[in-house]
Amino acid sequence: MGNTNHPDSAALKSGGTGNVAVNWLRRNLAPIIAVLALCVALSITTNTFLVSTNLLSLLRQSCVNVLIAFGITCVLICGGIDLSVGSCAAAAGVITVRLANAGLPLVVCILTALVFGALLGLFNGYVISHTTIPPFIVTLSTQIIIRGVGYVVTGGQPTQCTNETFNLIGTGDLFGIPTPVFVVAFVFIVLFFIMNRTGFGRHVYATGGNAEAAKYAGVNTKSVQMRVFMMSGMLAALAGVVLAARLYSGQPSVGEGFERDAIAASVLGGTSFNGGVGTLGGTVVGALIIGVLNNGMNLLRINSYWQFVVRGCVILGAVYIDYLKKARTLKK
Amino acid sequence: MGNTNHPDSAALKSGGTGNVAVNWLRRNLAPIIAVLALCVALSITTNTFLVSTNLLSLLRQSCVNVLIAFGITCVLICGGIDLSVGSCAAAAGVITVRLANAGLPLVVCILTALVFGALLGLFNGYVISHTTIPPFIVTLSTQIIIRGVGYVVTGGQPTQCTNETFNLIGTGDLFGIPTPVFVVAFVFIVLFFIMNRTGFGRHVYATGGNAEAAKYAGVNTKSVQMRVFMMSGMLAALAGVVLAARLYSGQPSVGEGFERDAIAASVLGGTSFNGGVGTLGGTVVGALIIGVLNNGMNLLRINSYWQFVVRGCVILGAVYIDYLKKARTLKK
Amino acid sequence: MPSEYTLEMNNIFKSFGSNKVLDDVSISIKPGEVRALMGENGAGKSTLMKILGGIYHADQGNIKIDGEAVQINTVDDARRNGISFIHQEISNVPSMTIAENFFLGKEPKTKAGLIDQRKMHRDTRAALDLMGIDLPTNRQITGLSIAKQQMLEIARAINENAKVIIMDEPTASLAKAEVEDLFRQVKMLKEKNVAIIYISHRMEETFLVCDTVTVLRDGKFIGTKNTSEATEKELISMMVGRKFDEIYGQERAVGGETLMQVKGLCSKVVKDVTFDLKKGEVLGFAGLVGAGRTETALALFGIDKIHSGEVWIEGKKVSISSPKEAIRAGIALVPEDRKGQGLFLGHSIAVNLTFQVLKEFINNLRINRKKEANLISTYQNKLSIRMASVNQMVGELSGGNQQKVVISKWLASKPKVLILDEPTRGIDVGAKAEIYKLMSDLSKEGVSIIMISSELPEIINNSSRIAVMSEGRLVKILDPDVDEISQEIIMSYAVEGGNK
Amino acid sequence: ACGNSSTASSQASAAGSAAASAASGKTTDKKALKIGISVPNLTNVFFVQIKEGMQKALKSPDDSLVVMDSQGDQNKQMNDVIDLINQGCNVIGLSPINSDGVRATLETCQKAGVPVIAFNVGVKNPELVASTIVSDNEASGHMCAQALAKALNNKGNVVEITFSTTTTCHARQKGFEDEIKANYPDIKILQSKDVEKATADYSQPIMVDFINAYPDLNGVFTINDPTARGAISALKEAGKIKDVKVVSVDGSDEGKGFIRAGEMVASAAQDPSGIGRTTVETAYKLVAGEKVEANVIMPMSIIDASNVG
Ligand SMILES: Nc1ncnc2c1ncn2[C@@H]1O[C@H](COP(=O)(O)OP(=O)(O)OP(=O)(O)O)[C@@H](O)[C@H]1O
Ligand SMILES: Nc1ncnc2c1ncn2[C@@H]1O[C@H](COP(=O)(O)OP(=O)(O)OP(=O)(O)O)[C@@H](O)[C@H]1O
Ligand SMILES: [Mg+2]
Ligand SMILES: [Mg+2]
Repeated sequence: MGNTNHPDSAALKSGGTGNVAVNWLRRNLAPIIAVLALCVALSITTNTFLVSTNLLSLLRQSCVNVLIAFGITCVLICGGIDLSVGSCAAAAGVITVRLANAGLPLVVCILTALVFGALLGLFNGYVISHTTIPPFIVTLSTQIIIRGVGYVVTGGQPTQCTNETFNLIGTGDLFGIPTPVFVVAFVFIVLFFIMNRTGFGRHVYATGGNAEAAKYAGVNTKSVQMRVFMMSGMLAALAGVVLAARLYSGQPSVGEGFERDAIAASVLGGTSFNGGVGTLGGTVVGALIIGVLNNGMNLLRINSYWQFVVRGCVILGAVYIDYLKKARTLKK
Repeated sequence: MGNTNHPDSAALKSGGTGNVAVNWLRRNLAPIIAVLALCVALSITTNTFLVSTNLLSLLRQSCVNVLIAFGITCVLICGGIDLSVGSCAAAAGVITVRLANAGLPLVVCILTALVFGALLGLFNGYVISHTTIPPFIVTLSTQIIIRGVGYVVTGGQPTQCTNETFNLIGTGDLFGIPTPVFVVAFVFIVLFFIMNRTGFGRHVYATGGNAEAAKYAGVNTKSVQMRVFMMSGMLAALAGVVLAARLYSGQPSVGEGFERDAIAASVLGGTSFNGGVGTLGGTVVGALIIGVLNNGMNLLRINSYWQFVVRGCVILGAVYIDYLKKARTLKK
Repeated sequence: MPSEYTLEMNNIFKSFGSNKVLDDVSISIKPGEVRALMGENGAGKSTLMKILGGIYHADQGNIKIDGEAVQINTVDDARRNGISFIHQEISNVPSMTIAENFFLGKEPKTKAGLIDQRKMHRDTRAALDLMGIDLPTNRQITGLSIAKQQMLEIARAINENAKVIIMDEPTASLAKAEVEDLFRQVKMLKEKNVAIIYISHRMEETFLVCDTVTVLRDGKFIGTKNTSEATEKELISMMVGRKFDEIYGQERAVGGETLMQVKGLCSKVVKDVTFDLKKGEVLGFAGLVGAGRTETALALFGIDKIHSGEVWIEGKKVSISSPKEAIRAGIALVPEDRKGQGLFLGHSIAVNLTFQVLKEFINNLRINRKKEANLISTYQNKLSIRMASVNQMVGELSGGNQQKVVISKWLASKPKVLILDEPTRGIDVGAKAEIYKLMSDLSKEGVSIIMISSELPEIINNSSRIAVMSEGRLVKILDPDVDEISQEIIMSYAVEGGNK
Repeated sequence: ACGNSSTASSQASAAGSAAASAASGKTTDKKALKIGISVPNLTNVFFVQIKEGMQKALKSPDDSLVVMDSQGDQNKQMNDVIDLINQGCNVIGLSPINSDGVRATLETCQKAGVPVIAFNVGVKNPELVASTIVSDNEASGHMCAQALAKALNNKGNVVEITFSTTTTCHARQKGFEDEIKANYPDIKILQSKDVEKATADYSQPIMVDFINAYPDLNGVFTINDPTARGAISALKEAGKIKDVKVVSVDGSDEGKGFIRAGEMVASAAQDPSGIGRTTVETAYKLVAGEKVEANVIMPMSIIDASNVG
């Protein structure tokens, strides 16, 4: 079902021919047009959309989803799926806040949370790569387990953060730009190099594209899978840290359904469910579609019930248009 | 990732060798032992488990999940996934109750709900079979859309059912056995024959096992996919009817996460995520594991936070044991 | 200690579970030697090579390169020791570019530790040019024909500057022209003192390019011979373990009255194909790779859309827009990709065998087990499929036996027209002979066969008439009663047809 | 208390009347109390406090309290209650997820001869329960409206963050809107929006959008303390925490924290530990065979800077 490698969507056409950016633009035309069209429509229909504060907070809003979606994108490219990101984010937030309240230096708190995410991801990746249990089941299980552990440890209660510096990570500004945007930009650059300019990155694409061939070419596919799930765990943990900073507290109950939004962002941005295909830039665009859509519907005062309907239709519609475009290229 | 055809799990070993039931038992040994072990442990540690009222209510409780899991099993066997079942069940419950309150004969109400489920499934199946959009995305979108439509139509509020006969479908007993159990038994028999004793059933297995080969064998794989999703939609709708009857009301907000429990039941019962492999009997066993586990944890008074942890561990553990068993058979 | 051998593999043992696949096998190869490795399907050839390539580990035994014992635990170890591998199954990542596939697992790095894109593309370009492959290095693999992909794999392996190159059935999906390209490369490598291990089921290739030949049977070493001293018959009897007369022993089928007429068939690739098929004949389809033979079959079988043209069977016009309709019209297709298109690998032989005739024993929600068992045993015996039981998974069978299962599956549906697309690809001599025999028997029973094959001897020896295709057109039908037939003549039509 | 709970009826209308008659401790406990409790959502602070209130009210080590969390799932609540009966609880206390849907469960309890106390949320069929101990959610909405109006000097623009598919929350919203409409003509409700989940991570983005959509915003009503957390975070982030007044329902420790920090005007407090205590006390009476009050309305109070302590 739905097994095709879209010939024009490989993220890998770098090198050799001219402009990488142009290629990327061409490949992601559909989502980019979608997000621009949404923006134009909202700028016309509302006078509150095209306002710098609104746009900036839209960016800030999207950051948590983008961070998680980066991890999901890498996992999807590698042929997997990760449903544990929401629980991981919640747990990481709790960890950071508790440590920060205990007076530890912020760097230590955040690193500890990241290590937690990495270990969770490592566990997922280890089980997935060393058995034939599908990633869906493994990460669904860890999702439930980590959620439970979070509740057990906290007694279900949020922890208010008393460290004001920490909160700035989520709520602060730098040169008028929200801090989380810098976090995302930094992560994007690092990941971009990892995915596009290192052997490991190529191996992720290869493992997702054809694991057998990758193995025959000497790629240690198990290690690649483990490292990708580790990345996803770490990114989810980072998202949890940013979220906790925005909420001024570590909350064990947040993050439910985060994987859903992140998957939607990845897929809207052209990442394939069959592995081997996807770009981080596309994911940013996908997350922006979701962000602009939610923001716009609120500004347009669309009834909350109808928002569900619109959101579902937009996801399906966008993916369908992308499919049509690819089907046409295929025919040519 | 996790791409293997477990050699001993094909559901199609009919023909040639003797006893189908024995074969089935052998294939599903791990989950059957799991459920029996759980039962024995609970009978020893509590004096409330092995009591007919408890066992009967355990059965009644599992029925909704089993019905949905039947649909999910068929969809998984066909190589797909269906996330829209929860919303579908909620909407079907609302439809039935509203029609029943309007004074229509019960049969008409229920049939209307089933037709609704079938149409939703048909839509899912149509899009999935005629495009390359992954089932995950299509059914995620319809999940959101139908949930929204349900809220819009009902204003988000439940509708109390005034038809007492209808409520009996969920809460009644027949010869001391809960009515929903009869519904499940009836559905099981019908589905068992469809999946094992018709060409269509074999085509479902074939489509999930190797869609390309099925196409080359003259199977209209698109039609098979559409019909399977239709079945899943109808079964979810039926589950929604039973649930509404148990709750004496049609509620637009029920059913979130139903797909998760149903997938867990299917997978615990040996259905493969890669398609082509699975049995309805296994799914019943899988759903019983989940039912007994939840019941048992309640009887053992396990803290609700810890219940998450235990549930996640049991799912992962059971799937892991199954994997070990299969890996061993493979080696032999 | 310098050794006269580039490669020595000594006393290799390997079992998968209780299945002993290699049993004390030793081979040694000198620099510049081309060694053929022959044996029936499942003899253990690929397994032996995968041990050398670092994909499997031997249970026992040692490997020496240039006289020095080496440990090969990973693909990387193999590569470092100068071993490169063309796998039997095409193994590339379709969503990645040619250059990226070329350097997968050995990406060149810049000083900063990032991938050196420029070097990657430059080197790939050079390697492609050497093989005469005219494709941009940043093109994705997706959409390339199997033959092209195979050529790329060959270029990739050759490019590694290896001491030992393993070629596991490199020509299975190549036609003559490409095979010649490959042989030229083999000669060049030989001059550079590279040792080559060459696995093929095509006997004439063995004699053409190999210096020596080692035969394996059931995982045991049977013997090594110089090709100059060996005969075909000798090798075959070494492989099958008994005297073997002739592969092409069958008398040629002669057609009767016209059964099927194809008039002006056009599809996305096929242009204006017209031919008649007689009852009980074997119509061979020859042509270069990409000539459109498979596409003709796909159009006739309703998988590719027919844009225009008519198909008549037994004087009646039939419309074919889906495989179902083709099957109803009496057409069966044994596809070229056995595993991908022909079989449900995760299901039992029984299920596969009976798939086309479910109606005969499943009706009204009842399965007639007796009838089912009868059907299964009929075809089990008819084709002498070697298996543990009918409940064995098809995926566990050797290639030849898998092919027999596919053919049986279709025979059960009692077709009037049986299309066989590359029916003997990757199949050992014994199984080949059995399939030829089967074709002959079927045509005697009145089944008309269309056989698509890239092996010219197979075409020439089994066909009643030979249709030659070139660039989507059917350029000539050669009739032995009228025309002279030889490999050269067929090739000239296959090539010239395209020049018109 | 709105986590994932839902009720249709709020039969008691008078706010803050009729405190439960303090249970007389003089009952002669021949039989140990084994009370089974089913709550909709133990990850909501409110229910955790109810549970703690119940634990404190237990009198003897022989008495036991079994609490089950139905995680917002009507179906699971029914299953849980049946499990409680099956393990021999002699009183069931439940906070229905849905007042209609719980009837089947109540009938099962009746058949099994186990008396039921409905707490926090009433049931549609009060004849099936021995006692109903509720606080008035609509009243809490009224209180919030009054508190907000006072903070805004009876004038301004407000928005609501709601969860209308859940009926307790629906009642609060209704109370709030009714009060504003009836008594504060100068306060305008600009927009209300449902959260997908009644947690901070889902309410925050909505508040952010409200802030941008309505630069002249003066107040916000949120249906529980966790959603208030999201709104407050958004306001702090935008630097508007001083300009926009927040009111909420629950009066949980989290909410009290906000009030102390000056981030929230008021939270309409139900008395969770009081509800818990009263429930257990009623249960003791039932076990002892004493008469219990059919309807207990727990006092609601508004917590603000003056009384947060
Ligand atoms: N991964 C594996 N697990 C179990 N059995 C295997 C595996 N790989 C190969 N075998 C078995 O080992 C035997 C030898 O297989 P191998 O692929 O080496 O044969 P071959 O000589 O290359 O045959 P062919 O000509 O068909 O390629 C076969 O019986 C095969 O079924
Ligand atoms: N899926 C496809 N999409 C587009 N073009 C295709 C596809 N498959 C095949 N082609 C093109 O169709 C033409 C004929 O294909 P094909 O290689 O199947 O011919 P053939 O004569 O059967 O050769 P072979 O020896 O490989 O079977 C080629 O030009 C090929 O590139
Ligand atoms: Mg081989
Ligand atoms: Mg072909």
